[in-house]
Amino acid sequence: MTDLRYGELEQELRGTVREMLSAQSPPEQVLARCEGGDPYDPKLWRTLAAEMGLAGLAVPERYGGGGAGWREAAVVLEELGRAVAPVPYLGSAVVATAVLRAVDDRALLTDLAAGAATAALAAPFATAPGPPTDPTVRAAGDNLTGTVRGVADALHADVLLVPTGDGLFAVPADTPGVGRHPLVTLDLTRPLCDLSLAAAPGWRLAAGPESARAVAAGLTAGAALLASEQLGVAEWCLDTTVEYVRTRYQFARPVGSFQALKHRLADLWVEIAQARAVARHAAGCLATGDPDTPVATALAQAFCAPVAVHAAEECVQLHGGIGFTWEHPAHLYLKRAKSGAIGFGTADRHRATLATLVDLPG
Amino acid sequence: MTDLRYGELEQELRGTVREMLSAQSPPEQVLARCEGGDPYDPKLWRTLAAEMGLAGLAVPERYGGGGAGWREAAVVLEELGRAVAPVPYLGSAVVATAVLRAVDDRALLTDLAAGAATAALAAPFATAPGPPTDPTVRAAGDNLTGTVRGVADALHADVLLVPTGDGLFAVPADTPGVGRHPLVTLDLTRPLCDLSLAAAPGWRLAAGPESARAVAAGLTAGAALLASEQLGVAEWCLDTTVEYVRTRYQFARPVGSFQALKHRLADLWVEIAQARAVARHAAGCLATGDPDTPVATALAQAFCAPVAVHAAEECVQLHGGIGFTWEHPAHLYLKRAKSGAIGFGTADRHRATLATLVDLPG
Amino acid sequence: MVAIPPPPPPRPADRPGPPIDPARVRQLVEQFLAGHDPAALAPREFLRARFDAGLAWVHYPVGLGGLAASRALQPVVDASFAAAGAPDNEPRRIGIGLGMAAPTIRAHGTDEQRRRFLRPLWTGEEIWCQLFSEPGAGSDLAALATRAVPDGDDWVVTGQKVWTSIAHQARWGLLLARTDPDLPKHQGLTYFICDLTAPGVEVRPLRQLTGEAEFNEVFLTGVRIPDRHRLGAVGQGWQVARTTLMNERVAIGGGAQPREGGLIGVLAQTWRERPELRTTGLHDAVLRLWVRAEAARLTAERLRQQLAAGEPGPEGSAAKLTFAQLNQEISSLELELVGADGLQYDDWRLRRPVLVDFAGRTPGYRYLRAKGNSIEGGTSEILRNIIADRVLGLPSEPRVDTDRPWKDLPR
Amino acid sequence: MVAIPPPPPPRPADRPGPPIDPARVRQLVEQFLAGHDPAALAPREFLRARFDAGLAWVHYPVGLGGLAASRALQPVVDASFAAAGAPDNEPRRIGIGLGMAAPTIRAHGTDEQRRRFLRPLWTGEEIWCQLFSEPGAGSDLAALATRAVPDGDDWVVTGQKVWTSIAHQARWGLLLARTDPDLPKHQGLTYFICDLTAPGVEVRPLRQLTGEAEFNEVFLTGVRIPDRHRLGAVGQGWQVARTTLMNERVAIGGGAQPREGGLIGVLAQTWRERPELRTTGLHDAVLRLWVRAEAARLTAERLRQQLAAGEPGPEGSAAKLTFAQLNQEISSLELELVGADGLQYDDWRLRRPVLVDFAGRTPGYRYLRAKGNSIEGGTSEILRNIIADRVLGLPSEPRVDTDRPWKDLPR
Repeated sequence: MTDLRYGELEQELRGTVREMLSAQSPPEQVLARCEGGDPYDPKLWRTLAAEMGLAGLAVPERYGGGGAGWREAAVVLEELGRAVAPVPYLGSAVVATAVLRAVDDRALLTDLAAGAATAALAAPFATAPGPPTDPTVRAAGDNLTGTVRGVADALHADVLLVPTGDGLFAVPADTPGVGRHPLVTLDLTRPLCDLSLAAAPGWRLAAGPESARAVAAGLTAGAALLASEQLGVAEWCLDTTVEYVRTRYQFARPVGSFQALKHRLADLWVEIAQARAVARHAAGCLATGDPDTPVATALAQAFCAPVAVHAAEECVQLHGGIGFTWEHPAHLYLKRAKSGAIGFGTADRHRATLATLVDLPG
Repeated sequence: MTDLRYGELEQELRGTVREMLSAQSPPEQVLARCEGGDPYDPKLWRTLAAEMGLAGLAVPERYGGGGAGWREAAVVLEELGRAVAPVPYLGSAVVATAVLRAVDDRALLTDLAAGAATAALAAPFATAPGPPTDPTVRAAGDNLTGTVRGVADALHADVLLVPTGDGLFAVPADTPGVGRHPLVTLDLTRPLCDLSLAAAPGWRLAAGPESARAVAAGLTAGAALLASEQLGVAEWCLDTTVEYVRTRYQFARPVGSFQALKHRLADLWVEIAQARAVARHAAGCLATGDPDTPVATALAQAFCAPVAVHAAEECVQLHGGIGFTWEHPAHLYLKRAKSGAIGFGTADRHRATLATLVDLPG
Repeated sequence: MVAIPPPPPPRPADRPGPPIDPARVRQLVEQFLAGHDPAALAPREFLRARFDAGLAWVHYPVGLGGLAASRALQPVVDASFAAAGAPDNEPRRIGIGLGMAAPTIRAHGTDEQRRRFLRPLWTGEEIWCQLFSEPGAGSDLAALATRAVPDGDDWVVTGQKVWTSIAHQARWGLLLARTDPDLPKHQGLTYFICDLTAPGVEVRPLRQLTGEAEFNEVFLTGVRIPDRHRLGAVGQGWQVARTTLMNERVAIGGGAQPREGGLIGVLAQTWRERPELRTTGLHDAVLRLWVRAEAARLTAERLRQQLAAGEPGPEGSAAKLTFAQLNQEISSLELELVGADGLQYDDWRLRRPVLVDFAGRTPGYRYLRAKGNSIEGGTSEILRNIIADRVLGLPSEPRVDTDRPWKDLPR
Repeated sequence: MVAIPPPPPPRPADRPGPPIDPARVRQLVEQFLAGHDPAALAPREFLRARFDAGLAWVHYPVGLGGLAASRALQPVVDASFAAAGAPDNEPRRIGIGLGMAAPTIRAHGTDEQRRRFLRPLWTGEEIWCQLFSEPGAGSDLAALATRAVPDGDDWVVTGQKVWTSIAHQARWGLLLARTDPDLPKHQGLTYFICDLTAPGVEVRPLRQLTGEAEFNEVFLTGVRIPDRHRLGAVGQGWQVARTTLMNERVAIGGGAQPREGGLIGVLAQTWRERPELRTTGLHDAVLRLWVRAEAARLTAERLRQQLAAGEPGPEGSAAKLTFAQLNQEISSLELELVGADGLQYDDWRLRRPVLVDFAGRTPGYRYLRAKGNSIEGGTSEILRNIIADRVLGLPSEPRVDTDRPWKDLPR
């Protein structure tokens, strides 16, 4: 059984990240960035990736990374979720890093670890781990043509990792022939874009089955660790709601003293405690290459995604009118949670995966 | 749109039946009968069927029935559910009556209307309306051989209506060759038995498609009107629980003053109000031969059966320890509700039927 | 976003007129149309004339736009006018006036107030809004803090109101204000009609999580209201407000729905039209919601049949509760069903819609907007309280707020 | 069926002994076994000797069956004895003694009480039960009405207890009784050890809706209890009871489960073995429950890892809450899955089981028995209160029962 607790170093890491985020990127500031039309916070990302070295947590030490692995990255993601932080950590430090680890690409991993570059896997954010789908990009030599819709964390990436029928390619994002078309997204804090490639030049990272394996590794890492981000989202929602109902008076009582609310929040706390165990299990399996990883990942998405949504919905509802306003940041979490429930496949999709994995056929 | 209210005559009918039941068959007495091993209450049945003439409510007037139809029978069933009464009203006055109406059998309908005979359709209680299944009884001339498992309301019936591959037969239940083997049932108040027929002599009521149509009519009437019985079960559970939590003190307050319980009971009341509309719609459709009857029936079972179970479960839970005892009648309702949720097909089965009927294919 | 207090005691009915049947009412409409050609008259003139003919709301008293007839005749009148191509008063746009202000003024207004306000209200010349909720008084409306202090023949009002639909277009506001902070909270309130064009009234858009601003905040700073615009006696504000809120609830109860009316129809349509989205797991979820939506529809229909038969049931609060739950669950499932498409939104720019357009926008909009359904017009929590207390008769929770002076209550 | 009060303050630990490691403890077991052949000795003699050797519960003090060693060593000892084929004390049969009576006596008993009671408790020679709940005091345990009146060196006890497992086999009962009705309810209680063989004790089976009688009602009529069987000071009963109930909760938290341990495994097995029962709708329901059951299993595992690492978390109440919900939903779905088979039951005859056998009986039994999981050992409602108050720190509801004399409380 994986270790489901947080180690001392992980708790220290959490404290450092939380402190930095609450100083540099409180939710109110995220909201202000979203209103400005471009939520991406390059300064915050530089702090996280380059200065604190957190983009390289899962990069092997020989490439300048932390070598610490996915459990620690999961802790960072919990805090990023809690802060609904608009940085491409999941896309670059998790998904792209897992892809590049699978193909052992020294150069790019070294750049990622140093915070010198940001990478994104050119796959729709809604793609679940599983059998590869037909690539929408084709390669003619090293020139790639095609489109990929709804890609997360690619808008500000330096390098795109592009699956094609002919293997996996790296394409510098500012190369002529690469178009990035921002979408209006439900989740204001995780920008998506459509990618269009018109004979864009790149270089091959892997071919054949190795390419498919690398993509699968990226999607699995993304799905497994998104659960930790969702846990963080859920925790913020519960904590913020508890604080609000403690201090909001109606009928001359704190509304948090009404038993119906207390019971709902207790139920939510129970769910979140479970999501924590499930997310830790997924991160732990991923970190040790446990054969249970596919089950743990599907479980994580089938369980944690709905918990985050539930927490955000309760947060909006139990804030009453104020929770329904634009000015309160609760909606950022609601939108992040609901979009995250589609990212890397819906809970329904992951339950179907589990049916196969644990022999519960339909 | 069907009339979803209760008419004045229906309310009067309800009052009469309720009064009789509370005098002759309070739940405590039903429990005592169950403990004695044979819940069937012949005296109660005689009162209902013969003296009050309620077995013939849906029998045409020309055969001595009330000619009133299914809406009134549904009101009777609400009260029988509320009293968890151990009488074969659903099996004889609804299912068998609908079968016999479909074949227009004057002799048997006259007997049923007079309370001179009780009939049962020889089909498993769990059979849903729908395409006919392969009959488990075969006819050699007028002699029937085979078995039918888990038949409701047949143990004390005088006449069995037996579908075979060769048409629908009537078989006197006390004929040599008819074996009735009582089952130990989850629902203590609705006895089931396995029927075995060994060259049992009967007579044919209908052949070919008419036979299938008659069986379908019986099952549809049973499924549609079981919803009203379930409504009555749910109402008793809610009323009894409300009364209990009003008078049960813990922490020096009536437990019904705790908001979490209040909200749960409010939600339950909302569900039951919906079940009432749904059950009335089904009875109304059946009464008028509305083309919406198949949808209304499937809806009734998909909706009302789970409401009755929910109400009974809340009744047990909110009675605390006493609700978990044998001596409190709540469990009779729980068992009736849960078995009823299997009778005439589960909610899952009825949702699948709806998928076809309302064009929501899988 | 307010609690709904208990129903008001029945007010003595206005004198009933002579019995009128559908045929008679159709005849009256025909006579009116013979004298007032809708194609020739300006809409406003036509509507004024219709009001004066007693064909506005036939159950209102004669002289106030009605014929003192049965409310059941109103659909006959409306249908007759519609068939003749007559202009209507855009009832959805002036819903607060028609649904809440009019019954309140009718029930509690002086004759002068009824004469002054009802006609332009009905014709749509004057739009009304409701100034009840405050930042500190949502579910607990009776705790509101906006103060009204007498000064000569006027009242001087200062405070902040929120969740005010259509205030940016309204001429008049139904205002509930505190006139005596030393009394327990329900007793120190008085009800006013507030002129939104008066000095000291500032209306600011209040933006929702959908990006739209359907509502407003209204800041009142030393606003002078003449005493003749007081509705009901001083200190009787809560009783008057009951009339307003009861009618709000009835308005939310809404009209008859066909099968698959409402959001379930949107979901079912997507399911039918996009087979590539279907999975067995989602199929079950769609069917479960279809069943619940159809049950809710039949329940609303049953309530309507009861109301029509003069047997009002307590199902009104339940209908709103169910409506909110279903809207939220259906729109949530719809987003999951459309998957990748659900990651997008149509437009975050600040807009000022007067009506909510559930069907015309994206699944994401429906999901977000539906969140308001369990807050606006009485939260689902308050509705459950109402059902538990008034329908089921469950014992009250211990109360700590009803007997003490308002000014001493913790908040 | 009682509320769980807050955890007791830590009692000063018994003197720790010399540090002992797993190797040393294995050696001690080997030495013991060399002198006590389990095949040759009568089980009871063997167990007495094991107790006297300090190898019963190694974390207990020396002289009371232990070595004052770390609790973590106990599995090592148990495994070593099991490997040698030694008899055990049938721990599930004497669960209340081991899980509740022993820690309470250890923490609050006099030296004489500890010497008298712990040895036969551990060997299983004397069975214990718990006399706490009453018909009028379930969730509100502290409101209990059983009276204990001093009379010479004895107390005379009269009252009725319910939900008493194993009372029909027990020698001793942990009794909570009211010694001063004039004090507020928590303050007037005293804790006793009640001899169930004493005159005036009557044990009657209490039948459940499953048909079984797992529990008993215990009627106490003028039962004399010597003062030396009082546990803790007069009026300190509630504090002593906390120790009992805390340990009840830990006991319910239970042991490690493999994947698909518990009722989900029964459901999954039926699903796999009976493909003819499968439908697409039920498939989704089975998968949803599988996910929740696996999440609950991992959560319990995480709690165990934390406890083992000396970081107790507040997840204990949550685990019981989840266990009850899942058992109820899984068994409910199982009945629906088996359909026609679910209409039958195995046996309604009154039986007196000591342990609940979920897996060995029919789906109907599981469905019914699981209903008790949300009532026994603290209702789910009380557990939610505990989580809300103590874990989330939400404000208390207004209390009306804590400051007044018990005799004046409404009930």
